[in-house]
Amino acid sequence: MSVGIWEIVALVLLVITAIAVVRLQNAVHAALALIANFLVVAGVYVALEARFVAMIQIIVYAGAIVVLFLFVIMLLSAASASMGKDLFPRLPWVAGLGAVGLAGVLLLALSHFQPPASPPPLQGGLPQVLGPLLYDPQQWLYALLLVGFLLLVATVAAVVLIEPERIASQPGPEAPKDEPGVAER
Amino acid sequence: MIHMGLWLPLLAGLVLLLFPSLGRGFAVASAAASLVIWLVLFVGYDGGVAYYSQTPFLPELGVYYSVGLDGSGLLLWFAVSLVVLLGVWIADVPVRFLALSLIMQTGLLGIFAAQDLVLFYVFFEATLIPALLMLWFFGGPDRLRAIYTFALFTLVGSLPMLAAIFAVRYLGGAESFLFTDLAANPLTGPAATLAFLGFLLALAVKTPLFPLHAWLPGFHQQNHPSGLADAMGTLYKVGIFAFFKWAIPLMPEGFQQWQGLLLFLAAFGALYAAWVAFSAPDWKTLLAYAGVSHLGMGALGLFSGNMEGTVGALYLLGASMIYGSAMFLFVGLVYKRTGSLELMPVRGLARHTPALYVLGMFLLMAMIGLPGLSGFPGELMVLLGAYQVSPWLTFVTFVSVVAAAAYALTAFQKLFQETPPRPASDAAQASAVLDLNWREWGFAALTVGVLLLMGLYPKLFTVYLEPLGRAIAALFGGGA
Amino acid sequence: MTTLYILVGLATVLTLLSFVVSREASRYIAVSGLLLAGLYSLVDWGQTVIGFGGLYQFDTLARGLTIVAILGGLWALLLGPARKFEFPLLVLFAVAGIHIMASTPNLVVMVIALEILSLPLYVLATWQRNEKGFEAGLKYFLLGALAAAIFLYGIALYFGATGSFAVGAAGSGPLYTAALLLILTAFAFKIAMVPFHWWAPDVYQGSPTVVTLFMATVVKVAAFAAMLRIFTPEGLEVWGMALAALIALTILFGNLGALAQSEAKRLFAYSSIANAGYIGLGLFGPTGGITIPFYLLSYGLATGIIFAVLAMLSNQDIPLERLRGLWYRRPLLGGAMAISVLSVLGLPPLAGFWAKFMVFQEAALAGFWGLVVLALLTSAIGAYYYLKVFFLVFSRPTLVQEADDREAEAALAEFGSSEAPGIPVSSAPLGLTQGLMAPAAHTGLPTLSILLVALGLLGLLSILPALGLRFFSPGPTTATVAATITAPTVGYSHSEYRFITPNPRPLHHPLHALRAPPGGALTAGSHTLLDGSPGDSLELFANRSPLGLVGDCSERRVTVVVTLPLPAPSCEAVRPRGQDLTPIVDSL
Amino acid sequence: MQETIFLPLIIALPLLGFVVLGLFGKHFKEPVAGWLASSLVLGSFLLGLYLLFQGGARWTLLDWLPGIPFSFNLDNLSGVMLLVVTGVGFLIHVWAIGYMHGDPGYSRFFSYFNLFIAAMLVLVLGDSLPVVFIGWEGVGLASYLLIGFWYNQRVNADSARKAFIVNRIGDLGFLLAMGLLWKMFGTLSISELVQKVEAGGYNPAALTLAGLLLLIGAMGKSAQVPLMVWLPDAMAGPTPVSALIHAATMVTAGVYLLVRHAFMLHGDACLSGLIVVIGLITAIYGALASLGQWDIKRIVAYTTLSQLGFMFVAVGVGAYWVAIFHIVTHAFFKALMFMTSGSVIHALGGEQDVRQMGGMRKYLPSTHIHGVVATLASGGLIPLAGFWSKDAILAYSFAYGPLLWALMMIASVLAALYSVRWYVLVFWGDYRGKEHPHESPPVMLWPNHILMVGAAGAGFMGLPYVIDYQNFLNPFLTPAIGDFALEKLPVLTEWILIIVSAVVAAVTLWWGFGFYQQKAPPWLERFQVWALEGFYADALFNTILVNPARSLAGVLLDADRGILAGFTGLGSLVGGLGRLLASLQTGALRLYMVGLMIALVLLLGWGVLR
Amino acid sequence: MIWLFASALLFAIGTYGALTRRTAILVFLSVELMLNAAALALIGFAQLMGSLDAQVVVLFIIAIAAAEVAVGLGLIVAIFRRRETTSVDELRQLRG
Repeated sequence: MSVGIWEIVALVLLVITAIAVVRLQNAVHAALALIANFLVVAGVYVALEARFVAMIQIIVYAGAIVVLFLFVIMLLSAASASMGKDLFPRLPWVAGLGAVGLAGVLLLALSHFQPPASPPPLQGGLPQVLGPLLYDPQQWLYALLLVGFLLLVATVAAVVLIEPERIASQPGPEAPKDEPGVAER
Repeated sequence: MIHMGLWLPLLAGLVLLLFPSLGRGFAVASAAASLVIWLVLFVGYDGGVAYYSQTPFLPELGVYYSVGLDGSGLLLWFAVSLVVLLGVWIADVPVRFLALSLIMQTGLLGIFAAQDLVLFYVFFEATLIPALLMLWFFGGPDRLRAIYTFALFTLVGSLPMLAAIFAVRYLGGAESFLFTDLAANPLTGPAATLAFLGFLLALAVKTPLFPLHAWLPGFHQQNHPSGLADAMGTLYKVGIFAFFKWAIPLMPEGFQQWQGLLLFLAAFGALYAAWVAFSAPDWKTLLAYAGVSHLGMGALGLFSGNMEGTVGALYLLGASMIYGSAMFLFVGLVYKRTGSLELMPVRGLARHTPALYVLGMFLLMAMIGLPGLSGFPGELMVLLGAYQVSPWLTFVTFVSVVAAAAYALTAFQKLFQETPPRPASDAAQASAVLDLNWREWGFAALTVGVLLLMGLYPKLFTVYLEPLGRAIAALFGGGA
Repeated sequence: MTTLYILVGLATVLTLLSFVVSREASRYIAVSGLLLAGLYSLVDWGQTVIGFGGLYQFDTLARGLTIVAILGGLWALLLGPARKFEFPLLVLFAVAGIHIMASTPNLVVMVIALEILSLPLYVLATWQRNEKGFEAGLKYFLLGALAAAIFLYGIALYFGATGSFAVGAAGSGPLYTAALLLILTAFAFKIAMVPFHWWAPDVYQGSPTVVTLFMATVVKVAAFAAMLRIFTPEGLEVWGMALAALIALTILFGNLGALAQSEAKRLFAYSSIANAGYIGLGLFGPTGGITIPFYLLSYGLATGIIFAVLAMLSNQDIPLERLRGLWYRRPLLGGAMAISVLSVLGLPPLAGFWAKFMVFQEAALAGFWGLVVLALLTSAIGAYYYLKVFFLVFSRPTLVQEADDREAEAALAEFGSSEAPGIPVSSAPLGLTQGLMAPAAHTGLPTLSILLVALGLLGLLSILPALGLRFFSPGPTTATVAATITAPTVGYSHSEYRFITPNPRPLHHPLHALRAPPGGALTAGSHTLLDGSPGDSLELFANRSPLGLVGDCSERRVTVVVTLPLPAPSCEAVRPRGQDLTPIVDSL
Repeated sequence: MQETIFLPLIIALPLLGFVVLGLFGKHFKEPVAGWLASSLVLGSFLLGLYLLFQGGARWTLLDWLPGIPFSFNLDNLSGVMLLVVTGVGFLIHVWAIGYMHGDPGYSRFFSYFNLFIAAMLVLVLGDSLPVVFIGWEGVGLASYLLIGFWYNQRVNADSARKAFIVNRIGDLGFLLAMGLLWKMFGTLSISELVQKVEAGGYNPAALTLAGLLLLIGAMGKSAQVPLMVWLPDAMAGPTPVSALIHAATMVTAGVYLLVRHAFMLHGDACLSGLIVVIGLITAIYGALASLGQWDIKRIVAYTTLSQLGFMFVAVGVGAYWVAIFHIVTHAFFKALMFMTSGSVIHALGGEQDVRQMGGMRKYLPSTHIHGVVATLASGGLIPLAGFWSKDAILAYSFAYGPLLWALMMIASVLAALYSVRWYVLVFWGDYRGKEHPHESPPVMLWPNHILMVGAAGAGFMGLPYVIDYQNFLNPFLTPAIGDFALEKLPVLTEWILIIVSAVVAAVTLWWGFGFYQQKAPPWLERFQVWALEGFYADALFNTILVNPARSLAGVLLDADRGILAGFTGLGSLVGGLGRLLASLQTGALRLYMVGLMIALVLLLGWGVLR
Repeated sequence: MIWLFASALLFAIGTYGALTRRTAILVFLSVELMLNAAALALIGFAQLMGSLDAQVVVLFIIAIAAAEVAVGLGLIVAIFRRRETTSVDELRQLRG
């Protein structure tokens, strides 16, 4: 396997942006670094014949999900909130060691990977080839449906989480009178 | 019949728990019925494991509900049934207490009847529950510590036994946990040594063997002064039986590895406990240590691994269950009269309660192994067996016979004899302390009768114990 | 299939329906939906329903565990009339997630199901809406997300190593090992195995008690369903030691840590950690597919009862002291609590003992003797804190408690209803700090009756554990077949039995001959094989060459005498994972 | 030898008395209980006599315990003992009817008394060692009960307890002997043991050990040095008890046991020598200690010790029939001596200190005559019973060794001295007490009359061969004991010994009679202080055995609590470990994550690098 | 192959971030990085093994990430509303 210059560049970019995500003090910067990282990854996907996935990566992951992060960071004005004294100042060293160890172990495991001699073609990973797989009841339709269900679950869960005051302000009309108690505060 | 005998007490106990108004009469009737059932079983006994029954319980795992009675089972069923009857007959306790005793009776009977190792284990452990409840609900003020000691000793000992149980079957290659299967595939090699250790820990607690006897004094001290719970606890000391029935036949090689240590512990414990008993501050402590001493002697016999020792150990076990329990109940009677169990002040009871005095004398003499009473045949056989293996340890053990006389008679003297140093209000004392009432007379008559029967005609049981002893001896190449 | 449709469909429909129907109505709809799903799980018991190209596989294991999960969900619903309609909805989601997880052999579906199960739980953990609730929720969520990432990475590696997302794909090498260990880590997190357990005590304590009940009883069900499919004994040499190490740490930490606890929910959280370790033992053995569900059921019942009783006391922190005298104040609750505690402790003859017995013997069969001994020793240590609870229940109540009881009774009288507000048996004044959750769960008739039903089930399992075991065993009543093999035996290192069955019975898990030593070579002597049913024929293979039909199990126990021919030339034999012809044992 | 159910019946009769009197004692009016008990003993006596005339009897219950029959055997040896026990026992029973008059525990006393007879008969008749042991401990129990008969006084209860415990030390020897014999021969039946020992094929050293263990048992029961300490204290019981149990019968059980096992002893010079030494020491010790006593019963008790020593010497030198002979004569004269003492005590309202007596010959003429005969028989005046048996012992001692004879001669001198001292202090001089003495009732006199006849004439059944070549007793006993040919002394030597013995005894008695009427010289008083305390044997035992044992018991009790504390400590340790582990649960999310991640790295590292 | 190694690096870096970040939201951000690493690994495998299945699964991963983000951010917002902070170190009421 040859390693071209673009691959080197992309790899360096990937690592730099990733480190930026975990090291930048300003949360907004970190989220932006994550977007950059995702974009690089999307580029890599294209190179790896996964074009549809690359598109989704850009649109959904970088475009929607991480932007949601940015939104929340700003909403909470947590961008560069001073955190006070660090309770565990030596923790980054331990974490660093752990990360290095983890990387080492994973690299070691991956280096044992034996790709098949002649893999079947991927046809660029275009929607035409992914679609039948995704919607075939004998293939991944079940998972797709379940993911839909998962999103429903997530929606309901999120709604429950961020609407806590509903009960306190207006107890449900059918609340039985035998349920005394008030919401806290 | 055997199933009825086994489950009737549980049923009666549960009914009694639900309807306490049925009262003592119900409990007595149940206990008496148990004894009658035992009698029927005894009369119909025809050798071997009789009344054998086997029903799949967890057939996938090789567990069967399998019960049957051999000679040892018969003897110990007798002991249990009799003591429960005596207990519910005599003890002045709340009805729920009686109910718990009945429930515990089923557990004990099951221990002696089980022919499946797992079933045995279940009974062995389940019996703990009523014992704990009795101690908790009716125990003394400092019972919590005693409970934890008791429960944890039991559990820390017996749970590792479960591992050994697995080992016996899976490493031994038996098809099920049935005794017959297991005995046909005895465990050998180093695994046997370790597995035996698993059994050893559990059974040493319940024998009890030195130094795992430490839970016992507290257990007895804190139990209800009526002695009912102590009597049931005495019945629960099934270690010797379990060694005999399970541990040794299933792992003869393992046993041989530990035999030396076991013999030493048994002998040392017997003497040690008797010695300690001499300075016991109260009756319960005294009896606790006395029990340790006697069963140490019994264990010595069993660990000799020959016919005489085995027969002696089993007989001594049965006898000590009866006189030990009766002794606790007797102490309960004393407590009823004096309100205390301490040994220190001289009480001089005999003048007011001659019948109680005589009863006590009988029990005491049975306890210290006076020939002609129930303690002696077992002791003698233990002696004959143990001497063949280790004369010195036998000597050490039987020094406790001397010590037993010392502690027992000293305590007895303080309770009954001499004149209490209370010149005034003596008359009041005399009228306050009553001799036996009719119920207590019944208790005394039955007890003394059994003590004499077992002492004078041991053949009644030993004739059935002998084949068992020979079987044990045959494991080690002895017998013939 | 119907079960899946009912659960997922109902959850979806109810989401919308909740806007129009009353809160209580939606609760009862959820309850009836769960009941219905449970009933449909029972239809065609023993059959395997396969759908979606094999991604959905509803076999006996899945059926049994689904029912356990449904029981847990029903319990939580009946106990906790929450003050938001989402509560039953979230419970329903979680149960659906468990069902999906339990009935799939595909890792991707598993991870999706894991999320379906987890997301509602994160929210439920915060249900209390107080500091502790949020703290619990956030810890659970962040650690859970981390675990999910690990799981996903494990799946990626698994795919790399095997080229498949299906469980049971053959593989070897460090990549395969790493993949399995990453997946193991994720599941170890879910079932709270040390050292991936960190969330459990905090979350159990911070969640409302009803939610804790739900977590304690059903979350393990899902994880173990998946683990049973992923970690089959065939791969023991890959993950065995790792799991053994985790289990050793788990049972030690769980039991020892519990000794130091003074808050009831936290105490039982530690207990739950320890029990996760015990259940894990079942993975080693050949019949874990039966014994682990049994454990989960009996443990679920006992823990369920414990937490139900706790829930009736309070949804907040419950210092152990508040259990004092429960027997005297509320005999039913106290008694149920006491029995359940003893069951969890594993005292015979309660169901907990049988459960422990079963999983321990699995480990023993696999030769993990050290682990078995350790497990038993730690069980004994655990006895201390279980007994602490047990005797607290039976202690005389304090004067203050008695006064509180009177107060509570007065309050009850004031409400004038027996269907009442969960009179806190505790000293907590009514109406204080109940948050979004309804006050301590109802102690009315339905609540008590479900408690009684659970007690009854527990009792049934105690007396007749075989019933429970049968319930989780695939196929109809098994027959016992005994084979007597006469020498010579040299050279027959790869031999197997097969049952030729008239109608193929797919087994999710090869049911080994429980009574033959596992992994041993074919030896002369008597062997007893479990499984097989009346009408089956037994065929013996030696070095993959059939020795012919040697007998049939027309009765419950058949003895066949097998005389082996002279040793055939040895050849490499790898047992195929046959669909129709289920290999029963790969070696005698 | 016939199998007959009458044999156990002999035992059953007194046992019946025990049960009936024990259960329904308070329903019997006073003399009835006594007469009932006495007549039952008489019944046993007659039945035993009858069976003996039939040529002995056996009764066996096979496999009483596995391999151990429950068997009785009435042969000539046990027959003699049976007759002594029931005969003398009957007389003492009757005497006790008078002596125990007015005691609140009257029925109880006779109940115990019958129990004793029953147990003693079991001991005597038992053929299987365990059966013997039943009797052995049974008499111990009866002795315990009777010594402590007046248990309201602490000293009595203490004495009873002491007797029982010391006896148990001996019993331990008996038990171990049974263990050893069973191990060697696989049987405990005496009649089978006889055959097996004769058959040989065993380790003789082991047999010596077995004999030694039996000897320990016998020493306990027969109060030989050093296990003699209980006997003087046993005088705390009522006087009939002392007469029956601690003089006539029970204490001779040890001797009987050894004679029974003569087949084991006779070939063993080492063991026999030991027995001789023990007997000798006991004989001299008892005699010396007796000379310092002031309590009338303790005087007699120590004389019993001394006489038991004589019997042991007889066993040791191999003259087994002589030992039995001495048992018989001793039973008569010592019972007489005790009952005479008892009559005096009775006459003086319970006074036992001889310093408060004196001059009784004037007040109690009949008793005085009993006393004279008892003294002379005990002192060995020819031709009373005591002389002949003692002379036989001396003669065989001479055959054993002249030195032994010389020492035994000293013991005989002392025996004469203590007898006459007792006599003089009680019956001569002036009355020194305050109570008004009164003669005993006929029910107490008549038994003494009969005993007096025995004490005078019983010796003629075992005359030396020079006088009566085939005396009655020796050939009578030989089939039961075994025919161990004893070297007969030359006629002349025998005659010289007889004469020396007779003269020495007579002279000593005469000298003593004079000596003890005078004031004691100072050296004697110093000696008496020592002798009074039994030469501090009790104190010695207390210092080296009893007190250490008692303190050790206390220490052990504390140590036992320590064991529990140890286990509890282990528990707290585990609890502490739990707290330590729980403190890992810091609540800090990041630490949790670190923990999780480190574990993951380790796990993966192990998996990948493996 | 190189992308597989890259995914391992990303995963490790994400782990580092999850461990060191003191704000909940940034911890979560790091976890996203880890999810992304898993996706990258799958795509890498897909290319090397010629499997479209893996690409499909990456789509699911993205969906899962979306679902998690919805709940996670909701949770963080809810906590912030109540406590005015998102520091994870301050949540230490539950311990022991």
